[in-house]
Amino acid sequence: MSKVTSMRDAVAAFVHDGDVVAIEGFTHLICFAAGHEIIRQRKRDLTLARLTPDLIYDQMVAAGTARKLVFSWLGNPGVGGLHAIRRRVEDADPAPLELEEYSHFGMVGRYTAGASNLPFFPLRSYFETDLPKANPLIRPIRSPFGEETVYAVPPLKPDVTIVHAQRADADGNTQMWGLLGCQKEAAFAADRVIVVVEELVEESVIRADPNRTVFPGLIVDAVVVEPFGAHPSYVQGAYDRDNRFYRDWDAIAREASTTQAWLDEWVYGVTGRAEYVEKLGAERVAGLRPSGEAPSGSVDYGVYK
Amino acid sequence: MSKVTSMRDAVAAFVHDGDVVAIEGFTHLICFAAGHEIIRQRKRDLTLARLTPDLIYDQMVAAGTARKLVFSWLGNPGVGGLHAIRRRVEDADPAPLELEEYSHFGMVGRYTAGASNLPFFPLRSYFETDLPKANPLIRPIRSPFGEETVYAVPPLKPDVTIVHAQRADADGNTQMWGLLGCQKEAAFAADRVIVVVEELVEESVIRADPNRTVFPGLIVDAVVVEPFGAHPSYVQGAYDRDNRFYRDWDAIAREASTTQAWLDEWVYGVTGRAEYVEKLGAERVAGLRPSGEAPSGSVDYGVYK
Amino acid sequence: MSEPRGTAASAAGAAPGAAGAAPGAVGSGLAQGAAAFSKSEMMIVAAARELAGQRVCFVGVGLPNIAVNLARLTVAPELELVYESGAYGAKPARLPLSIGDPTIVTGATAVVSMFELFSFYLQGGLVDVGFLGAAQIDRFGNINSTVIGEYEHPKTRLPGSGGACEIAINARQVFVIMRQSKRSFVERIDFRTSPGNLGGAEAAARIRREEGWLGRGPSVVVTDLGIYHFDDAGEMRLDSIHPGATLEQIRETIGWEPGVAEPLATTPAPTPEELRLIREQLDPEGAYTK
Amino acid sequence: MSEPRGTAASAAGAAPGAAGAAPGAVGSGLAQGAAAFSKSEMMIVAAARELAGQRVCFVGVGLPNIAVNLARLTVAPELELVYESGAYGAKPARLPLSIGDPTIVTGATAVVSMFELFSFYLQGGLVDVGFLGAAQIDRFGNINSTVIGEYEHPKTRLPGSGGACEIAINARQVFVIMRQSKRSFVERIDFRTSPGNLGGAEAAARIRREEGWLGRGPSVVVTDLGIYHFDDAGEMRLDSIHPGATLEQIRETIGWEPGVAEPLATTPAPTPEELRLIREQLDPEGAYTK
Repeated sequence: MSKVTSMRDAVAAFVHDGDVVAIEGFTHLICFAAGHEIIRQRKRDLTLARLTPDLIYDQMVAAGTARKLVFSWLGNPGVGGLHAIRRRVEDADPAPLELEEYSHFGMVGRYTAGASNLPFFPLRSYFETDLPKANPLIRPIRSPFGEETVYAVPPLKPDVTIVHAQRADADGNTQMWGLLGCQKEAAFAADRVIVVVEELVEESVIRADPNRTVFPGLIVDAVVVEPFGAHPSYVQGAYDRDNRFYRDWDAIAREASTTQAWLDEWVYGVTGRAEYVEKLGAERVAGLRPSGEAPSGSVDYGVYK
Repeated sequence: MSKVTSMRDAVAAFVHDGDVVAIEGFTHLICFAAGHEIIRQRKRDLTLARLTPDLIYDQMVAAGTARKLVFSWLGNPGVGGLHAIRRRVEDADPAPLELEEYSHFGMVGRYTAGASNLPFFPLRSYFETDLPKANPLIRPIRSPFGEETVYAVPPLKPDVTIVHAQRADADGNTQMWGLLGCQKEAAFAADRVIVVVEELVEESVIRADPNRTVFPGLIVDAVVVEPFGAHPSYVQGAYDRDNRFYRDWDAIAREASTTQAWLDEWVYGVTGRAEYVEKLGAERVAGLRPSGEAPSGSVDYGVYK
Repeated sequence: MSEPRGTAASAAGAAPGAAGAAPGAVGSGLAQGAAAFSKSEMMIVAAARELAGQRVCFVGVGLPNIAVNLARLTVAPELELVYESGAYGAKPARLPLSIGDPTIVTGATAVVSMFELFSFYLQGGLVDVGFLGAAQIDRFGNINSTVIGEYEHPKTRLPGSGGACEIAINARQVFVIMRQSKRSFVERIDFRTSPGNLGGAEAAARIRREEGWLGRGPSVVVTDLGIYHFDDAGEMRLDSIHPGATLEQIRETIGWEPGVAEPLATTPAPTPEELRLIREQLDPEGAYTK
Repeated sequence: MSEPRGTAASAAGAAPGAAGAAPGAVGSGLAQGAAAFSKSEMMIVAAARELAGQRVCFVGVGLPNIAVNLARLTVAPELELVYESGAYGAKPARLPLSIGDPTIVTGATAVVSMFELFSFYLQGGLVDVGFLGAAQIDRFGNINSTVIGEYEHPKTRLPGSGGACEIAINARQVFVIMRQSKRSFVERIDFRTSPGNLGGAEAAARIRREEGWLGRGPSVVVTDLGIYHFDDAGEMRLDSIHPGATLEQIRETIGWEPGVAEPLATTPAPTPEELRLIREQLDPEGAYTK
């Protein structure tokens, strides 16, 4: 049963106003295409969860889709701050933005607890810091063995998790390589999952290397085929991170007006990712391709009859 | 720096009387070769940890190496009981054997806590069963969020974990495919790690597919190259499970005398795995090869300069 | 059967002959127009039919394995097989002796660590049906696969939980397959390895709810003589008797007076197609069915 | 530097220019026979040298990244780079802007999920050195990378912990790299994101022991002016001053009266080989070092 659909239909069907939405991917495989479609469909009152809100949430916040962020590191990696988010946090401009803050491992633990149906996840972090004061959902827990106390974080179960990957089959069996972040945990934790891929493959490609599968179609609601859908983030083996855009965004986002102009041109002004890529231009796209191939090599699973 | 050594030297250097030893592998990749060398070196008072003690621990218990088992399922899968172990448990013949018993997930959680330096691991199991009464190390733990109580198991940190794998490089960077069991967790949890491989490969083979690496050489103390070292267990892509031996063992192990005779012939009577394989015979070995190849296919990581 | 532990057809693996008919115990069932079939074949067919409409099944070795594969070929073509060894969406080319056979890996949809399998698939609530066998079961479907006798001084040391304990708690429902005998269908089990309906349906439902279990507990027990579901009190009730079996046989092999549905159905005998699939495709050597 | 948040050269990533010298702040250091070098180059070299003998290093982006790569080429050839994004044994072919660049993956020894990285590598105690930067640091090496001002009503919202909090607790030791200024080297930090020596060495050692932390805390702070280690009371002590820097500059850019070692060493200037590696091999475009 094919779950292949368009980005427009996937977002319309599975992302609702007020949802907790996780578009995960630690620098790698961040699905900007889905974020832009959420902006175009003018979803509202979302709680956006991500370890590193990154440019995609700065854009979604600037577009007014979000009322709250759940996160662990708020910045433009290697460049600076996220200005649209900072305007709302520091100056309530144009409205306040609620923050719920953990550390990286705390967020990973939250997804893990959500995926595992556990009421909490324990970790050795937060000792002697101000984080538990800032967030009362970071709580001490006593070990039942000995006297030790560690900290616990509560499960995070997104209403919808959106994952970008190198490939999936029509049922949503998904494979990725390179940095895996916490997409697996975020997907298993979610009520609904949208997978966006560079390439739709036959089921036989997935079954040829079952150890490469990150999660099964069982938990997937929609498969969207959208090449270059992670730009300006990147896809290992397919295209590079567009660091130029990450640097450019710093200037774009410093003012509300330039931010809105950018959204008008690059999000509202295009119908979808295909048009975005066309607008980006063949030269820019070509410049982001890897300079060569680095094949993994093949291993043998053997036939056992 | 090469860690490649012989099985004899690896066991002599890294397995000590009184150690907690984990030879892991869930039906797949069980390192019988290492178990036999431990028997030959007449190690004593070991605590043997494994989810499924399987034939290898039945043999090691019969040979008098162990004083205790830590486990979750005690049997010869698909065949019946482990008779040498049962003689010691039911009849203290020739001596009692201490048992510390969990469920599969409990054992996996114990290794995970050990690998993660956590004082406990929480899981939704054991409710309304007699297991926490039988093992006081299975304890309830209250969630700091809401009223829920789940169960916790304590960390398991073997003195030495022995893992069989398809391949590693000389530094011990290890890759495997097929069923992964909980070898990763058991290895990270251990103080010392011995890796036994079918094939020693160049570092470049490992680095070509970094997502396939199960654990790094950083935690490995010795690399032993011992093809067919998992027999009668199996290695995905290399050889099949020798179900005939699993069935044969049921008769062999029913009496102490036949068990000892088998150990004399197949363990004490050979110098190591190479001789064991020779004794097994080319025909038997050939009969266990897969009937064909099932290649994973190659993926591209891309060159980024 | 020679050893009680042999009856543990749990998902953790069990003797293929054990949960099936003892050697020589060829079924006498003979429905209209149907070929002769063994008691094991009847059990397999009955269990397979119960899987109609199910999606994700946690497979034990032995009879559950063949029943599940028969279901895939008949009433449940969409059924996904999960092996606790870590294979998901397995399409075994042969019936494996153990649940960790290489044939369940090659061509599977996903192969994952046991941490992931137990955490995300089972505890995460993705498993619709878990199969359990046992050495002992009581009227409420509570199961013992640990010891006969006292725990500290066992008369017979059985395999233990394996994954059975967490399957009973986290699989959405549990199917039990085991042969009836006074030694195994008992008034009081010696050790509770896997919780069923505890002391009764009402308390069990409350405890499962309060403690946040995802599983609703046992829903069917398929034996060599009949099919039981659970009544409103949480007790096993004989709903269907296999062709050739009698109520007298049922009562002789059960340690309490079982409830019997009125009217009591007769299990439809295996169809020629079901028998053909078992004998020619799934188990041509008859390892599970003789 | 224009924004306090820019000083957070944490492992979670930071502005490359921020933890380095401000534009135009070219160092005046000139040792015997050595070429001129910038303050950033001196910081990088000093940090790299501190890595001698270390094995596993958790790499932050920016100055830590270049320092660690310089160490691999000079004093610590066996150094393994761990990126919190999940790459272990990375051999980046270029200096990445972010810590999640594809160049750290291709050719790495292992690429693992963040769960595994944080659980087994960091919390499991395999990381010898973690690098942290910060917006604010106090004399005991406690670090703020969360907010300037009140948490609920921040004057400046900084990135937050990222992995810094768990690095400070679980890495065996912590190296800090940051430029000195009265705004960043403060008597009292506004928010404690990452614990250092808390209120002093004795209490910190007791708490770390009692709570089972694997990390011993901060061991060195490398700035644009000098190198600090921690004295018996757990306070930063200036052990070495960079060539060209003065004690007056040190005191003008630090919010308390710092301890100074006697005798105070002068940091050996970058060698021509160190400068060549930085300028020709590691950062030919001068992104981190201008």
